[in-house]
Formats: sequence, C-alpha cells, structure tokens
Amino acid sequence: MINMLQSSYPMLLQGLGQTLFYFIITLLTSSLLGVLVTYLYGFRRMRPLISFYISIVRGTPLLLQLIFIFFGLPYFGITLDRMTAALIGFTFNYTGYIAEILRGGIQSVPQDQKDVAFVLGFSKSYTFYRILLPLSVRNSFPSLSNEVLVLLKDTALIYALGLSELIKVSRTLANLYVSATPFIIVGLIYFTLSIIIEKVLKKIEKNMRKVTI
Amino acid sequence: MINMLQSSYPMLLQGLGQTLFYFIITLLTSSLLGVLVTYLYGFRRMRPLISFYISIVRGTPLLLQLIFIFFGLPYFGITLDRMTAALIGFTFNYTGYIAEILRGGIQSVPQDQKDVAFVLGFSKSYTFYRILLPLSVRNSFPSLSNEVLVLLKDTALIYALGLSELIKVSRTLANLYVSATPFIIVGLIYFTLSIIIEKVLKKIEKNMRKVTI
Amino acid sequence: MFKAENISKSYGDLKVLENMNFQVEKNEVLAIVGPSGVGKSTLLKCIVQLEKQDEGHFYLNETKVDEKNRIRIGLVFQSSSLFQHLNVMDNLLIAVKYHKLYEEKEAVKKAESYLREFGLSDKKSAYPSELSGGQKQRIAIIRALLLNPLVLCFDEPTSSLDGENKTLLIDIIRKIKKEQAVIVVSHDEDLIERVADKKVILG
Amino acid sequence: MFKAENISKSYGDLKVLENMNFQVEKNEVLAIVGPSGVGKSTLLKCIVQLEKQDEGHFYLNETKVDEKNRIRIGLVFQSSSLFQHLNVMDNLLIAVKYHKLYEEKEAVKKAESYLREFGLSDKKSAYPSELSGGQKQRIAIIRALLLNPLVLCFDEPTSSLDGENKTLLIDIIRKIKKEQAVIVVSHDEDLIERVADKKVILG
Amino acid sequence: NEDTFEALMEKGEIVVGLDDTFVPMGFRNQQGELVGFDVDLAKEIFDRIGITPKFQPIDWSLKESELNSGNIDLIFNGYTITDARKEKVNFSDPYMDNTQIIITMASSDIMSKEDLTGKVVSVQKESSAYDAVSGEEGVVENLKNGELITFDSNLDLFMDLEAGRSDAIVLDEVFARYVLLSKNIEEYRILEDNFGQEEYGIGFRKSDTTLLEKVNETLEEIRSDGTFDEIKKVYIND
Ligand SMILES: Nc1ncnc2c1ncn2[C@@H]1O[C@H](COP(=O)(O)OP(=O)(O)OP(=O)(O)O)[C@@H](O)[C@H]1O
Ligand SMILES: Nc1ncnc2c1ncn2[C@@H]1O[C@H](COP(=O)(O)OP(=O)(O)OP(=O)(O)O)[C@@H](O)[C@H]1O
Ligand SMILES: [Mg+2]
Ligand SMILES: [Mg+2]
Repeated sequence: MINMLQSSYPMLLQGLGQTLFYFIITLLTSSLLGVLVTYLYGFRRMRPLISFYISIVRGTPLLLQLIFIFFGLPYFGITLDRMTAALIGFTFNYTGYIAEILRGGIQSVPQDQKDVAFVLGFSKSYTFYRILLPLSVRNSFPSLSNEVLVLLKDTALIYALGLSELIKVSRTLANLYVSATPFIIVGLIYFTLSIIIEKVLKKIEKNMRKVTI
Repeated sequence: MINMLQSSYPMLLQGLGQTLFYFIITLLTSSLLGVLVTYLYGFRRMRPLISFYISIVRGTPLLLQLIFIFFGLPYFGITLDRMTAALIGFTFNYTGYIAEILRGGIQSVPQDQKDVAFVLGFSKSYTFYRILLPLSVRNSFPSLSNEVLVLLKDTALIYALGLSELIKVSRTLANLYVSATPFIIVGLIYFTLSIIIEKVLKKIEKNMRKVTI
Repeated sequence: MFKAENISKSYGDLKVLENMNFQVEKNEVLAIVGPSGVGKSTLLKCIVQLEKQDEGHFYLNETKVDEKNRIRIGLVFQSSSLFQHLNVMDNLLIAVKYHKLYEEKEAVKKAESYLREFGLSDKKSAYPSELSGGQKQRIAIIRALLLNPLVLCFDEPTSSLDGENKTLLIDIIRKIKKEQAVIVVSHDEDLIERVADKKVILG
Repeated sequence: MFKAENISKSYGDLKVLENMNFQVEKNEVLAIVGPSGVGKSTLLKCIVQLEKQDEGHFYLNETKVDEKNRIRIGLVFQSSSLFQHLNVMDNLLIAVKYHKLYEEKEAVKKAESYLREFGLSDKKSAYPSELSGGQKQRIAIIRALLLNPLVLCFDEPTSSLDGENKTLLIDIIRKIKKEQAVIVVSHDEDLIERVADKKVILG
Repeated sequence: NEDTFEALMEKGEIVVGLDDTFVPMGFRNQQGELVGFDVDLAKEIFDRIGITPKFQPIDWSLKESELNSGNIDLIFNGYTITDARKEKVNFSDPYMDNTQIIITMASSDIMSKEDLTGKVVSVQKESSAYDAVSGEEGVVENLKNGELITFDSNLDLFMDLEAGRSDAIVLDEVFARYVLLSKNIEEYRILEDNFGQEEYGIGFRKSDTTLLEKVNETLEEIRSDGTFDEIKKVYIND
C-alpha cells in the first residue's frame, strides 16, 4: 500500500484537486442560487415554475442530467466543454435540493416571527434576508450539512463527462495494479476530507445554536 | 423509440421491479432505524457513538460502503449474498442521513414544547414519540422528501454488486441498439416515478401543514 | 406539604434567587410577588425541576423533590404553551392518558365539564393557532387542573383573562386548595388579594 | 385621524367582528374592551392588515389603509414577539434602521434612554430567550415606540407588567398621544380607567 | 486457497463472471437473455466438461475482487491478457485476438498516429485501449493538454467524437465493428495505424490449476473440431 501510494500519489493528488475544485465551485454557486430560488418561491407567480424546476431536478438522476447537458445539448446546437458542462450540471442539480431544504426551514419559522416582520413594514426581500433566511438556515442546518457532504462524493459523477477525479483515479489504479487497495486509499481520503468539513460545519452550527430559540 | 420499447419492455419492467424493490425496502428499514437512531441521540451517553456512525456514513461514498460490505466483510468472516449486502448497505447509509435530518427537525422544535412535555412528566420515549417526532417530521419534511427522491436514484449503485436495475438495463440496451435512446426512456421512467412519489409526499406535507404552527 | 429551603439560582453572573425559604400547606394559597424580572418564573421552573437551582432543596411531603416525585407538581406557564400539533381536546387529554389517572371516558367528561365552565365547549377541536390569547390561557389552566397535582403553580394565570373568567378561576382555586397546595405568581393585585393566604415578596 | 367603517370579519362559520365602526383622533386614547375571545386581537390584526377584513375599510387621515400607508400604524402584539435570533438592541433597531427614521446614533440614543426608563439597561445584548415575560413585553413596547407611528395599537400591554412599569407605560402613553392616536386593548380595568379617553365595547 | 475443481464438479455448477453490457462478447438480447460470443463459448466448454455454467453479471471494475472473494469462479468476457493481471490471476490459452484501432470522423485531417499530436483523444476508462495508448511512449504527453480523456462506455466515445469534442477515439476493434454496423460507415475513418494487438483469455484463481487445465484442453478441442468458428460467425463479422 505504501509502495502504491508512493508511485501513484501524483495521480491521486490531481484527482483530489479535481474533486475539490468541483466541490467548492458547486457549493458556492448552488448555495447562492439556492438562496435566490428560495427567495423567488415567496412570490406566488413564480411557484409553478420553481416547482417544475424542482421536479425535474429531483425527478431525474444527476448522472442523466450531466449526460444530457454534455451529450444531449449538442443536438440543440449547444456544445459545452467538459468543465463548463459539469459545473452547470452540478449547479443546476444542487441549487434545487438546497432551495427545497431552505423552503422547509422557512416553513418551520414560527408564524409570529413572520407576523412581526410584516407589521414592522419590512419589504419581502428584507424580511427574507434578515429574518427568514437566518432562521431557516439555523433550522435546517443538519440537512444542509448532509447535502454538502453528499456533494463532495457526488463530484465523482464527472467521470461520465470524461473528467477525472478521486474515484475514477482509484478505479484506474485498481485496474492498473489489479488490486482493491486504491479503493481503500481513496475511501480514506474521502473520510479525512469529510471529517474536516464536518468539523467546520459543526462549529458553524454550534455558533448559530448559541442563540437558543 | 416505440419500437425499442416494444421489444425491450420485459427487460425494462424487470429493471423497474428491482429498482422499486430496493427503493421500498430501504425506505422502510431506514426510516424506522433513522427514527430509532434519532431517539437514541437523546441519550447523552449514546451521542459519541452515533456521531461516529454518522461521520462514517457521511464521510465515505455509498458506493464504497457497498463495496466494503460485499467484498470487504468476507475477510472478517462475514459473507453476504448480493441482495442482502445491498440492502444492508443502503439501510446503513440512509439511516444515517435520515437520522441527521430528524435531529435537525427536533432541534428546531420550540423550547416551550419541550418544556411542557417535561413538566407534564412525560418519559423520554413518550415525549419523543408524541411531541418531538411529529413536530420534527413536519419541520423537516422537504428535506426528507429530498432524501426519498435521491434514494430512488441511488438504488442504481447496486450495479457494483452485480445487481441489475433501471440504469444498468439502459446501458445494456444502449449497447445493444448502439443508441442513447434507452437513457432517455429510463430518464422518463425515473421522472414519472418521481412525479408520483412527489405527489404523494406533497399530499402528506399538505395534510401535516393544515395544522399551522 | 411543600417546602423550599435555601434556594439560590444564578444565570451566569446574574444572581436571580438568593437563599429563599418558604412553605405552603394543603388548604393554602401562596402568592409570590415582586417586580418584573425579579425571578418569579425562574423560581417556579426550579420547583418543577425544569431549571436546576444552584443551592438548596425543595421538599414535597418531607421528601426531596427529584425526577420521580416532581410529576406531582403542576405548572401553568406564563406564556400558555399548548402542543402545536394537537387540538384542544388532545392537548387536554394527552397527559391524563399518559399517566392513566382515570378512565378515558371519565377524563373526557371532566375535560368537557371544565371547557363548559370556561365557555370553551365550541373550541374542542380547534388547534392552538386558532385560539385567542385568553382561550389558550384557559386551556393551559384546564390541562393542569385535570392532572390533579399535589402542588399546583400558576404563573400569571390571569394575564389575558377578562373579569368573568378571572372570577371563575378564583372560585376554582378556592375549591381545589382543599386538596392541593397552590402557588400563584402574579402582578394582579386584585387576584392576589382575593385568593392568597400568604405571600412571599421577591426583590 | 383614524377611522373604522363597517368592519366585519369571520373565521369560517365563526363571525368574529360584525359591522364595527369607530374613530380615534390625535390626542385620544381609544380603549377596546370585551370578554376573552370576542375578537379584540383580530380587530387589531385587521387594522395593521395582517388579517384581511371581510367587509368595510379603515381610513388613516382620510385615505384607505393599504399596503403603502399601513406601515404608519404600529402594533404591540399580545404575546410579545421579538426576533429570536437578534439581541435586544438589534431587535429595537432593526426596524428603525430599515425605515431610516433617524440617524443610527440618534436611534441608539433613543433606544438606550427608553431602556433606562424601563430599567432594562443591562439587557441590551441579551437574547429574547434570556428575558423574563415582563422584560420581553417592555422591549416589544419600546420597539413600537421607536417607530413613531401615526396610530399605535397595544394588545394587552400590561399583562406581564408590575405596578411600577405599568405606571411608566401610562405616563408614556399620555405623552405620545399628543402626537399620535393610541388604541389599547386590555382586560386591565385600572389601565383603561387611567388612560382611555373613549371606549369601544365588544361582545 | 485450494483447488476447487472437485467441489465444483460435485456441486455441478460453475459461476462465470461477466460484464453483461459488453457487446458482442456478453450482453443481453431484447428478451433479456444473456447471449454473446463468450457466453456461447462458455456454454460449449462447460457442456463438454460436464458442469452447468451460471452467469453472474458483475461490475467490471471489481472483477478481480469478485474472483478472489469466491463470488465467481472465472472471468470470461473479452478479458485481455496483461502482465499486471497475470500476477493476480491465471489465464487460459488465448482464444481470440483483438486490435486497438483508431477512429476519426471521415472529414478529419488525422491520417496517422503522428497526426494525433495536439489533438483530443478519448478511450474507455479502465480499458485495454487506455493501457495500450498510455503504454506507448511519447503519445499521451503530446496530446492536447497532455491528457488522455476517458469515458464510462465505448458508446460515449462515439457521441463525443460526433459532438466534435474528441478528435479521435481508440477502442476494441471487436466492439467498434459492431457499432459501425448500425452507423453510416462512410462518415468515419479507421486509421491504418493502430495501438497494437492483444489477446483475450479466461481468468482463473491462481489456485484453480485443475480447472485451468480442463478448460484449456476443452478449448483446444472446440477449436479443432470447428465449433469455435461456428460460434464466432454468429457474433463477429470480419
Ligand atoms: N436563560 C436565561 N439566561 C440568562 N438570564 C436569564 C435567563 N432566564 C431568565 N433570565 C433572567 O433572570 C431574571 C429573572 O427572570 P424571570 O423570568 O424569573 O423573571 P420574572 O420574575 O418571572 O419576571 P416577569 O414578571 O417579567 O415574568 C431576569 O432578569 C431574566 O433576564
Ligand atoms: N386563525 C383562526 N382560525 C379560526 N378561528 C380563529 C382564528 N384566530 C382567532 N380565532 C377565533 O376568533 C375569536 C376571536 O379571537 P381573538 O384573538 O380576536 O380574541 P380576543 O378578543 O383577542 O381574545 P383574548 O382577550 O382572549 O385575547 C376567538 O373565538 C378565536 O377562537
Ligand atoms: Mg415571569
Ligand atoms: Mg387577544
């Protein structure tokens, strides 16, 4: 195993870099857009459209979404390069899931908080940004954490677009060395990454919880 | 496409059956166990253990978990057949995610509800079952729905254990017909299934929401 | 019957209760009064063990109040907290059923009779979010009464009640005190005057 | 200044308000009284447009109350609802800042002076969950006062207040009514007697 | 680790591991039945040995794990003989040749291996094409960005080639010919150059030497009596 690590660490490092790249960019874009979609859900007229979008996102496998964007869109005259297609696909997907979680969080904000914001004359956007969103994030933090950690591992799906990341590297190595050890190595890398991310998330959660409800 | 459907529907039907089998069983087992784990989280002494379990579940890809259970456990003297290994793997994984979502839901139950239950002299289990769980499920329903719909598609991972379901069938057909159409067909099947599941979930959610907070 | 001995409690640096002592017997109503923020609700929370006092002990019939016998002490919270997901009747019965105090039928009958007394018969199947402030308060009071505790504590029980309902509550307190010790926290001087047998002044 | 014309409101089959009419001017305090559950809070919610009346209209300075001018009407809720995630100072300032009523510095000064008056200077950075019932109520009152509305409605403002704080509130109401119309809902007869210039009796 | 031949014969059943999406070696027909060159060949071999083959689809990436954990008894599915694999499994005598061919669109200006410099070349992941291309010195470094693109399946290669993102693809001749049957062959060009020949063999556990011998004997029989070519005719058109 040590031996294998020594000779294959450049590949692993590169895979790790790719994994982190898609993870971080998607996390940023889909958090921002997720918040935006949740905000727009507050407008009655936008709801059918958003519900439709969420149905598509949740109704089809992310893998097929990626494949459609990459291999299907060219038939409609839109040919994207691998990286762009992957980022668009992930953002499209995760935005939907995050928006749905935040919507749930907002629903469980007690009515009195919403009433007070209304009576104080806050605009929809100010109420959302200052009252609903912070309370919603607090309410749904464990679910959001789940999503973040799933995203880390979902980045593996970029293999379908010919991109290379940790899991793909492990498969290649497994094939090369005719051994399952690379899977164990990559499993440990994921685990370490996740533990770090989890620690950070727990810290954020705890800070938010200091202010008890 | 119609043609393809006609000649390959027995295979599709069988794939669909497999997908639904793993979906339904996992949904049942992991909901029940998820509730149990959430309940146990209420005991201070259980927390480190549960946190560790959640870290493992969220820290490693489900695919690797399945591979470990099927190929790794035999080294420890535990050899499972494919179906059992798949069901154990999915249940192990989804129980963790569901428990974490429910834990979040319970955290956002207002303190006064917990205080009243305490003063009325309810036992821990009664408080959990009659007060915390119902309110938590209500709070976190959209996140739970996300999880259910992701599970439907995650069942595709059983291919790693040599089992066959919708996505695998679509690959087989794609190779057979040298065409991407089977992916579209399977995408539509997933979409239809998801829409049905979503409708059911929305109905449940609405019924719960009738009782506004 | 019920005794507080040397009770002290702080929140961080803020000393809320300091070395409190009092006693209340069956057939007595003890009023606890004092300015807002002095620690009255905190004291009640300590009595039912919802908060742990830093020092001192409570005694119920000569035994220390602990996890086991605390359930014989009832408390009506200052902000009447009903279970959001249960309707009025379920809110009233959930605890009675759990403790199997009396048969289901009898429990329903008792609950209905109290509801009638307080003019709430038409709210049986309403949810808390559909009730007025005073209605919620009355339901919370009924829930506590149904449990027949040895000591019953009220925190501002008349804050949202009109004159008629207040008189009704006073009558009820006078009736139950024959069997139970009652502790009332209130700023309502009229209420205190009409029910209290003795007083503890905080602050 | 403020007028209610033919206001009716039902919840399903339950007729809560029926054809109500009243008027209140600057320099007047209108008391709305009536038994618990009669519709007082519902009326206030309609006034601030939190609930929509089924019939009738409210007028503020001869203009119908709508989305635009409703923000000139203030309301202190029956259960004082502070924002859970903000501390006392932020709860007080969030609306003032949003509406840019005065400069930040002046706002802080005003807030601090009210806090001092109500004996709450040490609670500036406390969160709502760390406050007593009466403390929350006073903060909610201050928040409404800081907004300087044309009409200010209070729903049971003294339900958790002790005598001293009540007197303080009465003094403040007497002071602000010079510039504002005030509507008070309360079961507290003493309060009504001391501040009300006119009365509407419901039920 | 022992020789399992006796035990297998006693049970009367042998588990053949294959990737059931690998056309034309092992795949499912419209009825969902397993067919293919390797499937028929396996049936013939074990028929003659007197043991029933049971076909178990597996995830191709995990084939050696499946074999060594005893879930399957052999790997039989266009399994290319390589030195690395030889360290982990025993191979039967090679039973078929395969070439790694290079395909471009007909309009492409790529005519030979040298023209691949600076171009985008794709192969299937974990395939012998991958091994062949990356094993040849001075090829991958000269591709665009110095990388060889890998896809999940060979079909993806064609899609990416048609979308214009890949300039050339390298894959099994056996499979490519099957695919081109259903496409307009005029639109594509198969280069003269290739990435070498390889041989398919059947993979066994190191310990299963008796089984290996038996299979090799039977394979030789099948070849010499012409049955081999009959089976081949059904699936592979040269
Ligand atoms: N969780 C807490 N953390 C910190 N301080 C607290 C907490 N709970 C209460 N306090 C403080 O303790 C003091 C006593 O609060 P308590 O609720 O007992 O007052 P009270 O006498 O019931 O007042 P009121 O008449 O207004 O209800 C108050 O100053 C309050 O700010
Ligand atoms: N959302 C609702 N759905 C149905 N009924 C409601 C709803 N809100 C209030 N009600 C009913 O309307 C009536 C008036 O309620 P309201 O809160 O206005 O009473 P109130 O006069 O303020 O009483 P209190 O003095 O107890 O606060 C009550 O009978 C109440 O049960
Ligand atoms: Mg109090
Ligand atoms: Mg009211």
